[in-house]
Amino acid sequence: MPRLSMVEAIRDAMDCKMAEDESIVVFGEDVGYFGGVFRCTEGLQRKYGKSRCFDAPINESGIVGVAIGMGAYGLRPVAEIQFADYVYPGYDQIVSEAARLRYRSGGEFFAPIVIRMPCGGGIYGGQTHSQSPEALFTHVCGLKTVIPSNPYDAKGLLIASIEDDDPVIFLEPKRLYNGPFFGHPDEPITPWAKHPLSEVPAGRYVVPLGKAALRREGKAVTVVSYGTMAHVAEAAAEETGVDAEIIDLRSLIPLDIDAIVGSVEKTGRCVIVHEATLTSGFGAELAAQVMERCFYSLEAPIQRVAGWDTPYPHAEEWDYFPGPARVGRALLKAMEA
Amino acid sequence: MPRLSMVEAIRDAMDCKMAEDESIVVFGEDVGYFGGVFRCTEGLQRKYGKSRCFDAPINESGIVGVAIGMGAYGLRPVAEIQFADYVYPGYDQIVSEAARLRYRSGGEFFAPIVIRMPCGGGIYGGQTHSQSPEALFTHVCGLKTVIPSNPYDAKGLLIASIEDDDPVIFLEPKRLYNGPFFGHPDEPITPWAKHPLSEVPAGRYVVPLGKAALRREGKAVTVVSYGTMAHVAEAAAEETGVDAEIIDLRSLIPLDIDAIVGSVEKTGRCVIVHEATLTSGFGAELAAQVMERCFYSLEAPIQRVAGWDTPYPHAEEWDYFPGPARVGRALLKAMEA
Amino acid sequence: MSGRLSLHVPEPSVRPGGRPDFSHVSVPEAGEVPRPPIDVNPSEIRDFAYSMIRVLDDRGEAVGDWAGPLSAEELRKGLRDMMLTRAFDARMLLSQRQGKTSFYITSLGEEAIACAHRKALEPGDMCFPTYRQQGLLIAAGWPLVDMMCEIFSNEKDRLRGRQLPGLYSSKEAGFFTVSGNLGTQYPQAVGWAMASAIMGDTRIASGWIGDGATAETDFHSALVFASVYRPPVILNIVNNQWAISSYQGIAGGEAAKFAARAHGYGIPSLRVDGNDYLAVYAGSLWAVERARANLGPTLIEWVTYRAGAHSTSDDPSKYRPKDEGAAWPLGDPVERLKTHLILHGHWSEERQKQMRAEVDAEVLEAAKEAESHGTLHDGPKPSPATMFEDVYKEMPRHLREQRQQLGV
Amino acid sequence: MSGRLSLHVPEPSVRPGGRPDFSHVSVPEAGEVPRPPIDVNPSEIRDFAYSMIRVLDDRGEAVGDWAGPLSAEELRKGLRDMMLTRAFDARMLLSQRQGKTSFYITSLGEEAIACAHRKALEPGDMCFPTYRQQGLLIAAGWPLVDMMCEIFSNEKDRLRGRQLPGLYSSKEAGFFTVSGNLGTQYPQAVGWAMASAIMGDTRIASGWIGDGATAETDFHSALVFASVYRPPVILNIVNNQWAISSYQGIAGGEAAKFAARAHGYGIPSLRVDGNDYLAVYAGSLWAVERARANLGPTLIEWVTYRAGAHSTSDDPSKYRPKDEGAAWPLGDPVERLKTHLILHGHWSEERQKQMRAEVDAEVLEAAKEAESHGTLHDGPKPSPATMFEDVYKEMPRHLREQRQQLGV
Ligand SMILES: Cc1ncc(C[n+]2csc(CCOP(=O)(O)OP(=O)(O)O)c2C)c(N)n1
Ligand SMILES: Cc1ncc(C[n+]2csc(CCOP(=O)(O)OP(=O)(O)O)c2C)c(N)n1
Ligand SMILES: [Mg+2]
Ligand SMILES: [Mg+2]
Repeated sequence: MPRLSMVEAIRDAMDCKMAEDESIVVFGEDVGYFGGVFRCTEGLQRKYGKSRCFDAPINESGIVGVAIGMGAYGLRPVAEIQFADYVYPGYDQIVSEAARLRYRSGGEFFAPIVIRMPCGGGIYGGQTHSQSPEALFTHVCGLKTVIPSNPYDAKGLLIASIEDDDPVIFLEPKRLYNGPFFGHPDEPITPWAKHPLSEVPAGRYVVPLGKAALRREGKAVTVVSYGTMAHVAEAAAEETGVDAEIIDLRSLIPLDIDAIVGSVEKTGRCVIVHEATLTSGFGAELAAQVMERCFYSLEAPIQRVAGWDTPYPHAEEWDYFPGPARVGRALLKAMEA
Repeated sequence: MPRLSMVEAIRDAMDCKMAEDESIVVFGEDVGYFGGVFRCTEGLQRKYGKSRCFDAPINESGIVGVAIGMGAYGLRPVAEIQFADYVYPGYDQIVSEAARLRYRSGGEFFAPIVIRMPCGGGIYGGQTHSQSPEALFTHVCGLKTVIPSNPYDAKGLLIASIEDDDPVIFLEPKRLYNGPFFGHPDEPITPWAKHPLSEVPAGRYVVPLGKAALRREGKAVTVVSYGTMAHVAEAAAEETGVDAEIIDLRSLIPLDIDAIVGSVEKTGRCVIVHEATLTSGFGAELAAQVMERCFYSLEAPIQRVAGWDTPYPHAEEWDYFPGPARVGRALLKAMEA
Repeated sequence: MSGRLSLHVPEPSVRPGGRPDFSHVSVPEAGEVPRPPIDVNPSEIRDFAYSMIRVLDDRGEAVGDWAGPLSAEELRKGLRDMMLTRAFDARMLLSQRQGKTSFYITSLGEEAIACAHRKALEPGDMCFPTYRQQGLLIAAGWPLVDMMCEIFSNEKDRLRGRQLPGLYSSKEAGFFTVSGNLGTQYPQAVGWAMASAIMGDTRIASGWIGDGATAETDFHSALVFASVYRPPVILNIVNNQWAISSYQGIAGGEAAKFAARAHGYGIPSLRVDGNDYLAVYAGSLWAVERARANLGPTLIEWVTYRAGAHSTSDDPSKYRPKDEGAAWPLGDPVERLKTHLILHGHWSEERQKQMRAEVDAEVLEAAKEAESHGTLHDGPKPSPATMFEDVYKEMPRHLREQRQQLGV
Repeated sequence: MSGRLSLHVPEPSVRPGGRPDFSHVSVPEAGEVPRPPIDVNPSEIRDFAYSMIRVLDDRGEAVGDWAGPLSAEELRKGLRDMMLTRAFDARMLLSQRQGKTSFYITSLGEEAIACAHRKALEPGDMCFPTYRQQGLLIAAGWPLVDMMCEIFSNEKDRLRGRQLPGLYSSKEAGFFTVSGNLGTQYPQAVGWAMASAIMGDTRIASGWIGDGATAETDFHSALVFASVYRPPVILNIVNNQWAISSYQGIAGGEAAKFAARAHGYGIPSLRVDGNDYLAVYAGSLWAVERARANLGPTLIEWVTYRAGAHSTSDDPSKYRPKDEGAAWPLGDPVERLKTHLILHGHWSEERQKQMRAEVDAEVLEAAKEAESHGTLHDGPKPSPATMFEDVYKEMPRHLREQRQQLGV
């Protein structure tokens, strides 16, 4: 089976769908001739022509707005926002329009669009190249929100998202683009090729939205995570020796609540990990649901490990990042109680 | 003591601050000559002149953007967004700029601005005149988020917000503008004048940000709420006879966690009520914090009562609104466990 | 060093209590502006933005290059469309006053724009309207009953009571679901047109925005994308002089003509008498032909006056003289087309009266039928269970749970 | 019915492997454009947007109305500012390659714009720059060491390591905190200028944006508010032909000149040779005088070429010919000013060489000092505890708790 990096897997997903469905168009800032600042669309313009893969003006609101119009026409646009930190100008079109079209038109119009964007820190990108805004989308009904953590899932989830008739926010942890990351910035970068989840089948396959993956079985505590943090959680479990069960959500909305509840009922303990700022992050929703649904199984308070409630700093990147040490402390604390 | 409606109290706050501080300017769509579609700025242009109270172009992003520039200059702009549902075009300026200015400039520049906006449903406003987007602000560090539930608080909180050197999102439950509302749309509207909290002192006073109010003492269950829902919760307690202690947060960030924890430790039970959609709403953060901090005092799962995860419909308004019946059921359920 | 700075805050020429004054609105003679070929270089018609295309002169004669080929039959149909729209508005305004719905927005005085524009489009084209383009649906022959059911949020409302009255959706009629958010549909129209171009289709899009909403950022997005990709889209600005209480000067209309906005994007633009059915049709057709011939976007500023209140929630006497509408120099679109038809012997005051009665009756009958399916607070309504549908294509588990909680 | 539609996707005239071609850039003679009075009616100078204000001709002579009153002394200072900026950029680029910081953006080829513009401003005025206006700080005499400490995110970084390298803030130098988000500062500049007007002050604002970022919605917001309230603001567009890999045609520059964007808002605009120090100064001064005299905003398109990479993360050889910069018809700003000074006997190649050595030494010395306070991965840094400061004016309880959790 071919071994792909996450960038390659994402590109492969688009390539594979563009080949079979001419209603798929790909655009965004620098995605055409150049192939995207992270190279996710490299070669697509050459292969499918300028009307199906092209550069967009630097206007995120326009990018989303025209994508909605294209979607209403019957295309399936896949738009790239260069960094998730720059999605906010397009937020109104996403929230007020993409997410509402089907509802307000009684199903006549809808926006089968995917909005891809790199998220998360770890590349010294400072506060405007490091954000994880997923909770700003999970609060908005009508949207689906997806975050892969590895090449296999990235391709399968992106294909599922492209085929989905609802608008999908597709967050790509940029620190994972070219290799897994366990939260140790000083260790040399290992390429994806050495990781089993870089085995990516050729051609079309889907990883369904709303199905979590079990990354590690364990009996002591359930860790709910996604994106980069799924790997960091694994590292924390190894390093602390806590027998943690690690769930990688893959899609936040729809949420695989059964997988979470099943695990917490077994372990009686729960740690939630994400990179986004803590307050009102998606971890709050997860904690609330676990508490509501597993109240009588919980033996200890649910711990949340998250980015601090500050902007993502540049030099203090690794003080900000919720790395394996912090996750490990939470695991131990969850076990203490 | 004069009795004021919420509209009058809000206007009085601006009037009183504009009279004593010439750096305060008020603007927004239709707020100048006309005095605002809800009349909150009526008379201010006549009194303070066109350069201190004026109409703005219909461009929420520009409204916030120029307010930030004014704030950086040294003014204290109070900008009105006509409906909270229309704040999204201004979301980027709020999130990426107002909230970040102080941090990224090491304290050199900051945005002492207040962004007022009517929120919530109850006036048959449909999906674009009914939203409660507070959670989209509470997730953004650097912002303060305030929601008054009565004239006295509205004036005192607005004055505190205007005097605050950080950007404040000031949400005004429009259904409360002209009278309290207990969630019974069929009952005749009672004016504020009959409510004790319409007694509003003349002149300057502040209700500090970050201090919750106890609306009702009780021993059986703690209800955490804010805005319109503080009144609905009172009605639900009366109607069910549950001895509920009702906390009206008044400001969400900063949060008066002590008030909540103190009460939940006493009652052992907690119901969280808001009008915004449930998933990733501010109730999730509240539930998570209560669970984290009061785990060993909790005798039953925390209940959340909130707007459904759908857009706010027009005709089905009262099926959507989390009225006293639904809150009451949650109170009883919290008591059952 | 010069003196101190001061803020300029634009102010309409007159406020309540004052005498209406439109001396700032210059009204060129009908026929003055030539009709260029559709492949004209935009730079050659920049002066169009500072003039006004008018066909009907003061006597009601159709003059100049833009005087079009519409038959008397077609013009009578146009007159009827406008009158039907006006009657529909009047009735729905009354229904709102009677509590049968929560809210209503009329298009009084602006009927020519939507009705004549619609006539220039083909089936399959798509409009992205604001809340004040009901004329597009009516001129397309869309059933009044269907529109009213939406207004009454009743059991036959295809939008299931979800939307504010007047925010219709009809894919079949080429009428995109109206947003309550201003401006958002403008870039969507551009995107729809881009899709048509990408697919090598022949369909075109028509986007709509008000003078006030041109200030919105989406306006710029639409123009930038239209400028870059040259899709087949018509970008309509309905300049009816007022937003809610703020006049067009607060949107920048004092400093420049809205039509001139297009110049910075290399998009050709027209400025047209919006109360002149013939001019609206002719201007629309020119833009339609351009778009269809793959020549790209056209921006059109329709100059008109909002003769009624902004909506049923508004009282315009608070911010403008009550009699301002009567002083509006471009007159009333229904009157002007009527005069033209009479001048040419194609119509009479008598037949006008008759048609008035006819459209009133048609509206009344439709209202009766619609009301039989329920009004906002009375009679059959959409089931609350439907509230959870259409959030997603398939109802996810959390919404199924919430529906159960509601017990429906 | 015509043929089928197709999408137009603009494409630069040449791609890697091709011969650089700037035949589409028309370069008018220096001195061709007259200098109007500052209170000119904007409608009278619309043609300026389609021409170019140039002072230095091919020989280096200063010609025409805009040839200004700068003394030889001032011009030598201008030359030095540009050379210092260039040396600073070169050194910081090297530091980034050496791993002393994460990222850097040079302003190679665009030095005249920031340096000469700064000269036209007064203390107290406020610039709202992008990341490519370091010349504003350098020409203002702001300490290089302070700038470098920011770039190295070291213990003396006043921004405490929080910001990306080059996103300076200096209230004292009239340099607003640079945002990583494109365009956002443009309406802020307008708001700052509105505040100055509201307070009856005399200070003016200068906002900055790139050709690519004019597509952002904030661009429109700024122009709308500037059009309506006429505040004392200069709206600069630095058209350096490229965004990252996309050329100015993708921002609409193929369809129209960016300077023409102003026309739709009734804002006067200039289009100026941005590689001509004298023209930049003269154009800036005209706008400054207008603003200061309460005549309102001016938009200026500075025509230039981004001679370097977009940033250290970019490799321009992937999307444009390597030698494109050499073919740029407006030449190099340092060379052109040098030639002018030499032509008039105010300068020599010898002194030029000397100055080059001088600025290199100045930069090197500053770098040494800055490095002694630490670099990104080496030496003293800001304390992680500061990470929790300045989120709010006073640290709220939840941040105090989080700081404790971090254990700092
Ligand atoms: C984004 C947004 N901001 C504000 C509003 C509130 N609003 C509704 S209509 C209106 C005035 C619009 O004026 P104009 O664009 O001229 O259209 P007209 O009503 O005259 O047809 C305003 C401010 C809104 N609906 N959406
Ligand atoms: C809102 C936003 N979108 C995208 C980006 C990513 N980005 C950074 S610089 C750049 C190109 C800007 O080009 P231009 O405005 O021409 O300025 P220049 O770099 O040429 O000075 C892009 C797309 C950003 N920083 N902010
Ligand atoms: Mg209008
Ligand atoms: Mg550029």
